[in-house]
Amino acid sequence: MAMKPELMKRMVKGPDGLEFEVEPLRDYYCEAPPTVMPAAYIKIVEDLFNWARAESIWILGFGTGCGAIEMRPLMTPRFDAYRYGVQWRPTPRQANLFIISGYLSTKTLKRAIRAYEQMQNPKYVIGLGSCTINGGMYWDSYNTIKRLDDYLPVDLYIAGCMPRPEALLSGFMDLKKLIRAGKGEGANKYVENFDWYKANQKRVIHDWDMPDYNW
Amino acid sequence: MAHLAMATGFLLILIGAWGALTNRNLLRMIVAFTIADTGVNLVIIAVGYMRGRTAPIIDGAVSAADAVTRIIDPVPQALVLTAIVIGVGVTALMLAYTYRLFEKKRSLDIRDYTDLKG
Amino acid sequence: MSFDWMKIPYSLLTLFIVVNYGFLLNALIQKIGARVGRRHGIPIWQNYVDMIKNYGLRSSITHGVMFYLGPVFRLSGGVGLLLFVPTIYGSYMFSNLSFAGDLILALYFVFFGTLGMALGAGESGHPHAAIGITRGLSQMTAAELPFGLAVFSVALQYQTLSVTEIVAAQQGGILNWTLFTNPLAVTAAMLGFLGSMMRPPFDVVLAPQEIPIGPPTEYHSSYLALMQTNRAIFPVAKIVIYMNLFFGGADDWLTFCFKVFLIYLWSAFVGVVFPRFRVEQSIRWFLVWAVPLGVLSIVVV
Amino acid sequence: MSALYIIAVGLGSAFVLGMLNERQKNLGYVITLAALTVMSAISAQWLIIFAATGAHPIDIFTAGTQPPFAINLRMGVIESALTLLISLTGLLSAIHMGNALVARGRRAMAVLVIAIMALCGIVLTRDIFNLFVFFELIVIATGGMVLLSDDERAVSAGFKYLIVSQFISVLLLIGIIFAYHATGTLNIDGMAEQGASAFALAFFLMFIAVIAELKPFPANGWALDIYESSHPGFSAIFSAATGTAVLFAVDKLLLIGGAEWFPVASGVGIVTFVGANLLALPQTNDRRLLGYSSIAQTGLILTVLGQQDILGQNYLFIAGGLLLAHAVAKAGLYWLSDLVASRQLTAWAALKERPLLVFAFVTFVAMLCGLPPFPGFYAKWELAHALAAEGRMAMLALILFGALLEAGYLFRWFGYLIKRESDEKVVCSATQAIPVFAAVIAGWVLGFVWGELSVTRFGLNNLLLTLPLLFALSFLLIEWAPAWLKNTVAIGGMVAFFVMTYAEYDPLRLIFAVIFLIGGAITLLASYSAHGRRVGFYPAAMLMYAGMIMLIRTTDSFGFFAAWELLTVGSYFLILRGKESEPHALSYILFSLGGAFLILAGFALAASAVPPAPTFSLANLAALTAPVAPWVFVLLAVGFMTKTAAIGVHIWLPGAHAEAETDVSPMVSGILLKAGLYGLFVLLMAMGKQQLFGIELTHALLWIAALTALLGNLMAIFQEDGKRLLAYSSIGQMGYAVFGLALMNHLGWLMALMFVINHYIYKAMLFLSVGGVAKRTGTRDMYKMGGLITLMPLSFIATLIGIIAVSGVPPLSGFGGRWIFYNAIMTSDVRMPMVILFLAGPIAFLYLFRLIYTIFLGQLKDEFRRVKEAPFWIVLPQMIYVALLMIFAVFPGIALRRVDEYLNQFFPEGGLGWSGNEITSAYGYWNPVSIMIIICVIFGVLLAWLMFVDRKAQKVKQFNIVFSAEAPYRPETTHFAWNFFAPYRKALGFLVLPLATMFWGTITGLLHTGADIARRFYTGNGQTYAFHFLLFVIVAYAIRIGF
Repeated sequence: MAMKPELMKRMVKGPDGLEFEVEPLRDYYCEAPPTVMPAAYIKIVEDLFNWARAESIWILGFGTGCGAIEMRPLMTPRFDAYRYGVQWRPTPRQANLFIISGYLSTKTLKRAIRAYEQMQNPKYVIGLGSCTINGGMYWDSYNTIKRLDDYLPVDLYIAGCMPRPEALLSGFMDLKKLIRAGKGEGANKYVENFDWYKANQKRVIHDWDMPDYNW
Repeated sequence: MAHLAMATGFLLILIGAWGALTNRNLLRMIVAFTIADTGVNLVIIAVGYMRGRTAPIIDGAVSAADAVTRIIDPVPQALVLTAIVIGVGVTALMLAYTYRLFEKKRSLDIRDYTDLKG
Repeated sequence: MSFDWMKIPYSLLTLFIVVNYGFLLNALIQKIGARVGRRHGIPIWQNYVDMIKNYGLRSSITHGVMFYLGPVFRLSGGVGLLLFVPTIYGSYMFSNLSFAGDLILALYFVFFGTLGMALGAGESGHPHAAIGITRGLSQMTAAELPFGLAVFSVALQYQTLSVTEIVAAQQGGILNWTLFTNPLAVTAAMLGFLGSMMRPPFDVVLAPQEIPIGPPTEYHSSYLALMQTNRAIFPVAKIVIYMNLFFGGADDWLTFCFKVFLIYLWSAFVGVVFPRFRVEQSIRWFLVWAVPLGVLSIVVV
Repeated sequence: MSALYIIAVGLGSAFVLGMLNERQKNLGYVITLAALTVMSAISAQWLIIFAATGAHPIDIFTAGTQPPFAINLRMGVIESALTLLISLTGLLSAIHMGNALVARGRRAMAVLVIAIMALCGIVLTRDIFNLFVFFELIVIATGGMVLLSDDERAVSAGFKYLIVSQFISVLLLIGIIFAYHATGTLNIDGMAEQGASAFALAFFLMFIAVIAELKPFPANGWALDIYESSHPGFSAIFSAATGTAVLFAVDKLLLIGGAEWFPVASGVGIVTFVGANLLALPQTNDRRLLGYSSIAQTGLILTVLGQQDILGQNYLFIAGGLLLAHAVAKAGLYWLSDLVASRQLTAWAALKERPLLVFAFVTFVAMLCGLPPFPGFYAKWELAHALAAEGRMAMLALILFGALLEAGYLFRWFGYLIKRESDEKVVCSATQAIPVFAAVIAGWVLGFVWGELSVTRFGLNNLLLTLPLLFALSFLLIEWAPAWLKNTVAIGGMVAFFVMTYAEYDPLRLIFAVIFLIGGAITLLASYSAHGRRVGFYPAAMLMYAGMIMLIRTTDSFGFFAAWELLTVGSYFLILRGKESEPHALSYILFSLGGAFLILAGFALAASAVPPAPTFSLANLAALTAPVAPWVFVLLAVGFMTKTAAIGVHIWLPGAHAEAETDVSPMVSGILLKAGLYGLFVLLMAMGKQQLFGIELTHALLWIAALTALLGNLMAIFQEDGKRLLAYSSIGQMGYAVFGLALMNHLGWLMALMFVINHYIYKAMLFLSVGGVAKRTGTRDMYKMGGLITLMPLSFIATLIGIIAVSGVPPLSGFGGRWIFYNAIMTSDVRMPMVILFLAGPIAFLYLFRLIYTIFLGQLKDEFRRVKEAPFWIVLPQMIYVALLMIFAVFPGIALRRVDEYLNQFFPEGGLGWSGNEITSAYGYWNPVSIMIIICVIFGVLLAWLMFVDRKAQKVKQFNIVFSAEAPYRPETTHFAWNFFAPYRKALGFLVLPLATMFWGTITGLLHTGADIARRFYTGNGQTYAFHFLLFVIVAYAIRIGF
């Protein structure tokens, strides 16, 4: 396992002259494991929340592959996804929907995992384009992942190479239905199968240099 | 006569001063100072001199009673004696100094003794 | 000290009205902006949904005590600002808690939320948050200046610092408004107003892609919900001050809504037309264009 | 015993010594000491007789005849004092030079005795030729004594001296003989009766020759070489005793010359004083520096001699005070210099391990600078008043300028002593210690005597009898005690003094008294965190507090000025204790002394305009009228503003406050700055509005204050050093306070007072908390810190409360200040400066946020992961301040209500109304209690709501941030802190160009360059020096004719 030098354990001297050990992965990062977040106790509240979640989809402004280019037209007058309560947020903390827009190289996967884990529960993943389903034209690439589902809990795929913005809009509509039906539980699924996901992730990411869960 | 002495005195003073300021040699400077001292002494004597009077020695020739009208002013003469003594003292001290300086650096040039400055 | 306990429900009523109006107004302004771009934009109720959604998020993290308190400071600032100023002129019911202090209290309480928010964002440890704050604070020093000068000018004009009395002095016809009696001050203040609304050309503070929305970059879930609430209240509360000082105040809620909307629209109008300034550019802009007007208004009044 | 015995004993013992066997060295030494003791005893006996009985001087007729037929000596109170001074200096120097004398043998001892005898002779004789003889004796004796030195260069120095002496004696002799020729007498009094106009040229020659013996600038190169190279014991005599005797000789000659020669003496004196002090600036050799200083001091006294036409009967008090202070201090310093092995000024650092020697040094420096409670202080005071009374302001200005230069190099030297490192050991034998400490004791005794004299003559105050000062000085006696004990005594003393006196203050002064005494005591709590004995801290701190409390208790200008100097000096010592504070402490003391001199000049000018009274009451300032009044106002205001660090004279503050120790910074910032404000209060209370050249001076003050506020704040935001940031912030805050004062209305003053209180509380608190952090982290650079909130939570709370208060955000007390400010400016008729102040306000947020963010928030660095909360004793006062701040925020009326009423006597209009908890003005209203409750309720409700909806928040660590889906590299690169306000620098950075620093830097640079150029004329060549002398004579004559 290749560890970056800045993440290695080291001895540090404090201002009072005493030396002590700093282990960045332990000291800089929260090591708590993620937990399953139960739905609201009262059903009607949860329904309200699900309705709100469906009508307020905040997309993480993060493009992974060539499909990212298809998201931009959604903001334009022609498609205007804002009409449907779909908006873009620049930070994963505030986003609910992560669109993996096309092929995902293993290098990008690490960033995608980090960004996904930094989003708040409940959160949704859309796989955009064939590459996220089976690798698409990169089916035999040494450097991309083939099945997004193995690494992140995908709620919805939008097939095509590339799918047009209309397909995306339609995908959003489908996602809304899923959410409203209370089926958008990818985040909890991720936690429940945490070990499996992590094993899959670590299998392809050889320079794993972050805590298991990026809070 | 008195004016001549006085003029000579001042001339000597100026010569002495000129010599002390222009000669670099310590011994020559000392000589210049003695010349100037002599000039000063001459001036003092000249100031005290009064035409037609005699030396201020009260003896048979001049009685104490008429001393006031007959003798010249004795004070400058007394002063000159003191001045000469002092002049000799200072000259001796300067010579002693010159000896010490020469011992140290084997030089009599005043320009060689400028360690202290500013 | 005798305290009229009815003030509390009255104030809550004001708060309720303003929150709702603010949510709708924000959406409306956003829609207007979208229409300029020939889009439909968000639904008018979108902000409600967003807020419910954010409350509905199940998980949240905290970076520490100040991080936790930041949104509380922020919203307290907004609520306080609203309640320290009488909303409806001549109405005891909607004079809120203005007995606690005059105009100066409101002016300085503006910073309560700003400061708390800055501290909370600071504790997140995110450099972008800090960068955003430095930009915001830097810009604020210049943008508040013309407003401060205008306030001073108006206070001098009416010889009072009480908001109620300033509004009272403007009654009796539109020509009695400060807008017409002291146009220089109003112009200066309205230029300064642009800087405090976080809209283009003065929105480099948030710069969504450069420093992912700056200070609140780490905020989410219920924190964000609180801050959204504040985003509904705060602009309105601030505009209320402008309205009271410069535009004759409001006798009833209808006038209120109308005036607030128009004042808000001014910043939206400028915002959709102009591109973004960098911080030093906006500072210079305020100092060159707005401040001299403010100074002039003080000298002239 | 007759005074003649002084001469007789001197001559006799010299003869006896001459007859001794070469090997009877010890016997010779005993004889020497005995002779000098007898001479001292005779002088002392006469001094006591004259001082006790006030008898007239006694004439001693040598040949039993009246003058002019014989030489007569005169012994009076002055003569006895001077001969005592001379012979005591000789005795102590003999003790000091014991080894050298014994080694050189009887001849050297004889020369010493002769020298002292001759010096006494100069003082005693009334015969002009006798004077010449004694002069020549001194020349010869000096020539001999110079050889005592181990320094080989002394020989050449002695020779140069002899060369010039020859010229001098020629001039003197010619002058004497022609004077005699003209008057027919050699008796000084006889000549004086006839007046010098008949023989002006002759008199000029005599006069200039005697003055030349004072080594006037610039004809003094030879003397400096002597000072530098001869044995310090002799240098002490050369400086203290010779200078004294020659000055008295000049005085006698002035008796002949009469008033028309006074300007010559003054002119030569003042040129010498300023010139020699200027030349002393670039010196690095201690003894040469002392030489320049000696020359300068004699120049000053010569100036005083030249001013005797206006000094009247005070002339002796002034000249004597200056002379004694100079002689005692200079002799002491020369003796002290023998303990230091090498001759660099910096080598004096070796002394710092010896507190007693440091104390001696401080005593001497304070005497030379004319600081209270030494004689020079009283003399300076009276001199300034006398000069001002006669309108000689140019002379006063030159004297003060020279004094400032002198303070500059002396305090720089003291800084070296305290702050530099030296590995040399100081060996102090009893024979070396006795003279030094004799001088120290003499210095303090003289201080007391002059204090008493000042009481009887002028109705001033003997500072050494004032309780606060005695209390401060008493800490010198308990320096052996551990710090905690001294701290307890200090706190106890301050609180007790407050309890004793609090009923005596009016409400305004009560606020200052509370801050100075109780506030000081709270600040001192932090000092419990110090360990060991902390030598030097308590006398300095208590001196400062003593000065401050004396400042507000005094009613006359003298007490005020004395207190001002005391607090300045005390705080200087305190500031100097910081690690890197040497240059900053120096600039502090120079600006402060400069300011103090302006105050002195102002008081002197003011006193000149009112009918003569024993003391000048501060209240009399109100009686002044134009044209004097505005100038007094300017002088005093600028003087006070050096202390409040108004823009332009602010450059001392940041360094001084930042480099000071952790518990000192709050004292000098939170408390000391208020002294300047108090001064301005007093000034404005008495004088009100003044106009100069049509300019309303309070308006000028408004502009200065507003610029100070703006630029102070602006500079604060660009600081990387936390304490510097706070220091610049103080500049800005003082700007606000001065602004309030300058508004000249009821609320303006109330606002200033509000700032006084607030600034004390939050700045002391902030300095303590930042200081505590700096103590724990070992750095003051804020960008090196970060994320300390969890490790130092209490310090964080203090800082948080502090910055909210400073920024003026409700509900904390800073808001009260802002509210009053707005109400105050409503009534002001000037509006433009407010614009600047409006800009300054929000800028405060920038530096405050930077302060708290870069230190406590953001990313925690590796090396600070284990730092602990600041020590208990540093945190405790902070928590007290937090409580005070809260109380004052909610109930400002506690402090302000009475003051508000008090201010009615100055401004009946525009007070506040206090009904219940509500505070009303003519324009608005404000209810601090309601505000606090409302904000707390809103905040509490919302917090409760958030805690309910967000009850499950996961606490994460510092790198759990969204970093564009990347991982941050290291905390150092992730903590955004350095150059925090870069865009602001781009926009407004041009405003913070260090113009003031450049200005003062250029001035000091020019002074040094000038001095360096002048130094080149001191070539070291004896002939050149002789030429200098002749040139000096010619130029002096030319100027004299030109009159």
